[in-house]
Amino acid sequence: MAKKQYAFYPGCSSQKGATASNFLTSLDVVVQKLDLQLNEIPDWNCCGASIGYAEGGELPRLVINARNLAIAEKELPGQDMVSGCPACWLATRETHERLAEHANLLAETNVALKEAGLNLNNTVRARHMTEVLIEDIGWDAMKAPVVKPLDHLKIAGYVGCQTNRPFGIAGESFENPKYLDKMIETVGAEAVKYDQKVTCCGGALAFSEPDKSQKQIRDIVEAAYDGGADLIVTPCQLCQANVEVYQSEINKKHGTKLNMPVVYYTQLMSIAYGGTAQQAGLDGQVIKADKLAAIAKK
Amino acid sequence: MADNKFAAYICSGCGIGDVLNVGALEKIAQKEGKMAMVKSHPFLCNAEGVQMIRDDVANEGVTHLCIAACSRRAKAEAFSFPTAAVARANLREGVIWVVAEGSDHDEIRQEMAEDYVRMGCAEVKKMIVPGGNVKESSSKRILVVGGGISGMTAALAAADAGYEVVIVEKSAALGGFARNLLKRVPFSGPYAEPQATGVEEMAARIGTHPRIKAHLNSTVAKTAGAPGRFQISVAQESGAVTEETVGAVVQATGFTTYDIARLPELGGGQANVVDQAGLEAMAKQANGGAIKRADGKEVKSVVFVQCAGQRDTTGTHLAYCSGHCCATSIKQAMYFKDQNPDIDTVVMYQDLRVPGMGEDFYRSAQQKGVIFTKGKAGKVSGGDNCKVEFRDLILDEDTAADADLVVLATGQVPNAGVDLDVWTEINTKAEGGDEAAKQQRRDLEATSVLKLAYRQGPDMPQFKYGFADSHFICFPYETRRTGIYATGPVRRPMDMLQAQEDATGAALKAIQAVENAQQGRAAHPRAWDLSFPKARLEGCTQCKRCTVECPFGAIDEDEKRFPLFNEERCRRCGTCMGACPVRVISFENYSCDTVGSQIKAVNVPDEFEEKPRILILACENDAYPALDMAGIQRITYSAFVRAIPVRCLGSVNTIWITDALNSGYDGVMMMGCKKGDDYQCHFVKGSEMAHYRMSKIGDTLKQLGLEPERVQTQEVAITDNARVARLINEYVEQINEIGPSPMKGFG
Amino acid sequence: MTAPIATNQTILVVGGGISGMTAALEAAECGKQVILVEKTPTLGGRTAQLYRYFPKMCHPTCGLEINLKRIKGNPNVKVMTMTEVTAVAGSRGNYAVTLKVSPRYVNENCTTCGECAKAVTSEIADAFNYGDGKTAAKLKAAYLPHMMAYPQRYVIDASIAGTAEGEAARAACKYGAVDLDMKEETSQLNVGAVVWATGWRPFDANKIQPYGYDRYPNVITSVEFERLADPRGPTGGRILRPGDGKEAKNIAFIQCAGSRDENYLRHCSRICCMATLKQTQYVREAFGDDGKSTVYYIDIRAIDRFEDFYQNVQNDKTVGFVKSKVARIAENRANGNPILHGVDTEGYHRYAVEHDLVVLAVGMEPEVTGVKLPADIIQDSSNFIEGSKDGGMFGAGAASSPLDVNRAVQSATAASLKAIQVIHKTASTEAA
Amino acid sequence: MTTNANSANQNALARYKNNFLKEVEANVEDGHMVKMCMQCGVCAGSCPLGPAWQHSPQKIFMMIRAGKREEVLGSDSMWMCTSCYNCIVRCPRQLPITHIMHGLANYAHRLDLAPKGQPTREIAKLFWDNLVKTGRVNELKFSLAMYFKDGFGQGVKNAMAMQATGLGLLKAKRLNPMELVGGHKCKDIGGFRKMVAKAREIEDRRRGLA
Repeated sequence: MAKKQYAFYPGCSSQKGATASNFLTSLDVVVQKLDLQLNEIPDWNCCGASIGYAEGGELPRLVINARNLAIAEKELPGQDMVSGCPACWLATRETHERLAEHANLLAETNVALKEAGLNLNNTVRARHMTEVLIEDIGWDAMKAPVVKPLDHLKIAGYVGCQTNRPFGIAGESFENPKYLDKMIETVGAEAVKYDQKVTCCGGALAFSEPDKSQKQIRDIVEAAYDGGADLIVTPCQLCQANVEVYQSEINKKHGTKLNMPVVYYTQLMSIAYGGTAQQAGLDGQVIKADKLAAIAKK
Repeated sequence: MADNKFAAYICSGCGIGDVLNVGALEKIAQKEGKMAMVKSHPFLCNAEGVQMIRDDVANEGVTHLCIAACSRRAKAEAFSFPTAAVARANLREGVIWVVAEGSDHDEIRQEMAEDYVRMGCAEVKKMIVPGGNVKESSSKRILVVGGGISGMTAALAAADAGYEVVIVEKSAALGGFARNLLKRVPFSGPYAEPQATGVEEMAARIGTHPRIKAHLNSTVAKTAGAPGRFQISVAQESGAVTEETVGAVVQATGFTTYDIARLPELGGGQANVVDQAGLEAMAKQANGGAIKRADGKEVKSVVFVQCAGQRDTTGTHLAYCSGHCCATSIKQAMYFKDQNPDIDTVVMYQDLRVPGMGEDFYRSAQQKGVIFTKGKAGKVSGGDNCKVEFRDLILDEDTAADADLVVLATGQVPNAGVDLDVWTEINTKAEGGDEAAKQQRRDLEATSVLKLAYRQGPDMPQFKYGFADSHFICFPYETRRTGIYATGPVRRPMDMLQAQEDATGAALKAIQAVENAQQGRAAHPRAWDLSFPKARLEGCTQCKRCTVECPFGAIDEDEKRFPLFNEERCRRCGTCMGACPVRVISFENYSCDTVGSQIKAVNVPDEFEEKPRILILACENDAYPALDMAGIQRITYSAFVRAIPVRCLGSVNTIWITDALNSGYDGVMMMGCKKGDDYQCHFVKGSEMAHYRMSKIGDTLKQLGLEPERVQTQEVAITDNARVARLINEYVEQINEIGPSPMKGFG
Repeated sequence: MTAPIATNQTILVVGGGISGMTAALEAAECGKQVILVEKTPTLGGRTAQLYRYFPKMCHPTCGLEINLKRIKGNPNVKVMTMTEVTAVAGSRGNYAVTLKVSPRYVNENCTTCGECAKAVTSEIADAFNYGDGKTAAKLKAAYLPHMMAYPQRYVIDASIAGTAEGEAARAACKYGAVDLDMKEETSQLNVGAVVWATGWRPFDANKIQPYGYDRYPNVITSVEFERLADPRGPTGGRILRPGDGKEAKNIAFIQCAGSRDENYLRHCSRICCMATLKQTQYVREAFGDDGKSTVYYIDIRAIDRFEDFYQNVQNDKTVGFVKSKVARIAENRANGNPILHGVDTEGYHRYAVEHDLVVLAVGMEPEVTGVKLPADIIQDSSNFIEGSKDGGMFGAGAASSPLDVNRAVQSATAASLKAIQVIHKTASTEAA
Repeated sequence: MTTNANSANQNALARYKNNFLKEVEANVEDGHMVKMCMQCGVCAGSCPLGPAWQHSPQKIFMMIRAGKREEVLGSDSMWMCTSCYNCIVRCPRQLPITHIMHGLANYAHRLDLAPKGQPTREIAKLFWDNLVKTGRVNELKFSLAMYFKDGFGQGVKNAMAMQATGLGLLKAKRLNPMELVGGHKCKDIGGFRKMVAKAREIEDRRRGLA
């Protein structure tokens, strides 16, 4: 049957040699096994992320996102835009909805887009990769390719903010979304109960307010330990980087012994689907996910 | 009518036959109960059992039935025989379900059952089926006092249901307070904009309504009579007096705004500080244009101070909240915003109270740019530039707001006429011949609204804060003056929407009152009761207790100072019967005899048997059901008690107590409703009266050489099924300690 | 059972709660013919499930006793329980109503002796005690809905109707009251006016995710708390928390749980503030000075003369007030205590407080289960009944607006007269 | 910039007199919703960085209504927003609080009334400039810029402090030294910049910031 086609928006952090590059790596296996085709949006640009607002203001932020939508609309007609990065997804979807709501903003946006020789009819739907997996692929199809169920792995599903709020996955609650736990179970692992599932990691302020953001991280990781987790899994690039790489900092400052691997759901899937540690981008872990790697070797 | 024929029917179902000797019960009914016919049945309440009784009534001329089976609260429909007098001996909930199981209780259980059979037979012998008293001529017209929104609503509601209505309005036009409003708070979706008051339309409909007659510039000069036959003197401003005969009265005399002059600290009396009524006048004058102050200056900024002189804890101003003021201020703020969005409008509140769909109205005001500030106003100064000094409770700072105009949201003060507590005090002095008091009474009565020619005073009794409200949550129209219903803000602070709903309900109650009056039926809570107190005046000592103690003002005094009973005002509680020291007052089916004979029917063992007997007189609405439900839950209590349901503890005549003690009972327990401010007695003072009367019985007890503990009065709620059993057992313990009554054997 | 005779002079009242009983009785006591239908096996509705009333702290069952006595004694009211209105045709003054009557499997022979219940072992959720919620109260599948149930008659739950247990119940009844052959029946009625007193239901607390009613056992609803405080309730009136059965002495009351919230109910449910103030006094009744109640609120809406009740509660040193909509509830895993997180907006103080138990003052929304409103009915944005286009049908009580009992009864009395007006008009036009 | 900011500030003051709420409604993203707040405080309690707030969102809304212009625009509270959107999803009046906070921060920043040296403010600016330069965010350049924003000496300290982290990422091939030369960027960077400039121009004109 024909592959499902999507206009793919990787986002800055997923680029080669960037903090979330291992997400992109691990995505390949998943894409193959699930028969998806991701067509990268030509010459895409940054979404402005969470802190673009201060200097960027409203319209410029809408416009840069509109550019990606406009290109997708033109070059990859009829395809939903899908992004692996919640920030990219949120910014794009927000733009899509805002412009759909306010004709005047759409008009102004197009005046600006014209400068880049583009125009937007705003017909492209912006979606998150998890959305696509759950809604277009479905749980059974996601389970089918599992050849190495992640038995005995205890995993804390960390949803965080932006895949969850303000849009979230249809039918999920903001306070206690269950889809990530379900993904964990789908690949044969156990989802641990802990109470920081949707706590903000403070990623947006990682640089400017390190102490405040690191307090958030510490709460999250310690709760995962309390829940008996071997590792944390997340659908969010910013969360992944933030929660993983600052653990050493926290240990230094507070004498804690945090050493909790943080991986992407796609990494779990690619291992469960029989991918190698390399294919799953596990070499990209700052804190090694050995238990996961071990399963890959089996 | 044929002679009386008495029959007893004993049911052996529901386990009665298993634990009681029904044969023995039959003999008791026959020999001691003197029943002409005694039958037992394994399943008396089923079709066949009931048919058996019906046949006996129809074919055997049975007129009086003692049904010894379950509680009077059970199978009421099955055991209803309208033409016959019926007594229920409660063998199930009253005996087998509450006496501990096991053979060692067989004897006392059987004795208890036999007593209840004796009591049932004794009671029914004294009962007469109330004949009722249908009137040939009884007025079904309804008087509405007050022509405001509430009054007009009540009038139209009753007239549209086919009843003739007479309106008495003191001013020159209908409409009342609402007539002076530009618009009203929305009362239908989408609850976003002020709506037209509709006052003109209502007034117009009334003007042309074939069944409504309106007296303008008129007041009520006198209200005499009773439901179905009220004689109303309507006094015109001109001095002319018209007489109207009506069947019921709706009092819709509304409210007066709290005088802002009493709020100097909030700028009351100063220039450019007005109350909500004042603002309505300004808005009406502006008529959609810019709202101008007295000095002609266009208002560019306005502050609404909520709860002005309301929710006051110092005792200086109104302690209550008037309910409508938050929405009213929102509406008035919209007057400004809708005319010119640039006008600064601030509503300063402590708790914004816009219940239900009012929340939409609140949102709508915010949409329009009305600013809501949670703050407590300290000092308001009027003048050219008004200033409101206040505590901002959110920003946690003392600050001030300048404005061209300040609106004080003051409260509603009911126009309820004379406070009967004050009147009674003066009246007692006056009756004692105090001339000054007589003058005071005249002055006071001049302020009366209804000018009732009632022994108990000229107006409706007032509830909290001078409102003529009902005390009952389940029954907002349970009035203390039968056939007279207060409605609208005279009854309780309220907005127009509630007032209209309330007035429609009041109209229904008035309709009910005229229908009941004509049929000789009691009003709520003993709805449709046909019994009615008869007094043997030849025995009356004119002690006035009945007239004074009647909670409903049903009894006047005739010119010979004898009690004059007004059947249509009577609520059949029996308080008069309980009050009468010479026992000349009785109902056909409830009298000193019906209860007294039961008390005497009980077989009281002598002191050597160590079987005390304790009489329980239980309020039929709360305590008796509680006893019943103890049974339903199979909670056991002592088999030494004998319970008799009474209409109200207020109907308990002390003779019953003395009779009981004289005939050797060891104790008497009275169970009634909660008394005090939050009293739960539906006959107002019954429980309180009983407590009072029993406090007086101490002397009698002394004369008999009895301990005061032998008479106990308890407050029992309907939920007390477990507690009531505990109370009984504790009391039995107490009595056992005191020892048997010395009166035994003398009875 | 078959439907009673009815004509266009008959008033149909739908719903047997206090509003429905009132609407029916007030009309009946005016001499009108009334049919009162109730979908459950008993009259009484939700007020019968309350322990006490504000502000008098008296008992709803006291009024229920009076109303039941009125109904037993009034030949003008015909009561049909376990009956739902499935369709309404026709128009003002002349409606054709279709009723669905579900089998009770117990006939009028029942004496409430209780032998059938003894013969049955399987249990069902005790609806009267909100057994499908946190109280988890159960009762036998052959049951009397509650002590003051009317008609005073047992019910055999459909779940055991065709089973051996059903047979056992039948065999246990000496009076031939258990009739397992009863079938669902449909019947037609002709009436002149309809009063919809279909009442309210507590807002589904599961939807208020930040408060974790679905996750934390010691977070319950205000209606469940009524049953905990009631001596006739599942705990015999002891305030024991569902999590571990421990006494809950330190209780948080969260106002506007669902109400005044565009994510849930856009309206204010009016009664919740007063209900909570009342419930703080249950805590005092149970624990005296050892109890502690904390009320988290946006505005305290103690309207009109209820204000003094509020003032009295404010003077009760066991009761505290925090002007704050609680942001979220977490749980102390160690002791099962809910932890409330939020900010006191009066002066901006942040809190994270533990309580033994949290009571959510859930809002009122119109009851919809078993209620099929005709298209002619006009509803507001929260689906409360405003009236009908043809002016022959009326909302009464909490079906028409979130009201306390006192105002619900007012509303029902008013609706009753409006129905009488319709009857009157029909009669007079027919006469003419 | 500062002179522009100043004149813009003066214009605003003149234009809205002392009606700060109006000013916010006209110039701040979703500012028209500020008036709909009912002071329940759920936003204040929902913010993960709440304890760090000088003023909670609901309090800021009240301050706006009370006309406390300098206090609001000078507050660093808005700069604490992590864009977690907890407040938005819980607000019973459905105020887009996150957007309003972003909008306020942006407006304060553009009028140069925001706290000087507010770290998030500075980093946000660096981030945006970095973005506009290449069309994509160059993480290494961005981080280096970050470390050296307070001057060379401090920069080295910062860099050293974060060394472990940096090395970790380096080892994990998630930080690419090659980024310093070339690296990711949009091909049509010219068009991109023109587009962004245009958007800004339109918005500034609308807000009287031009």
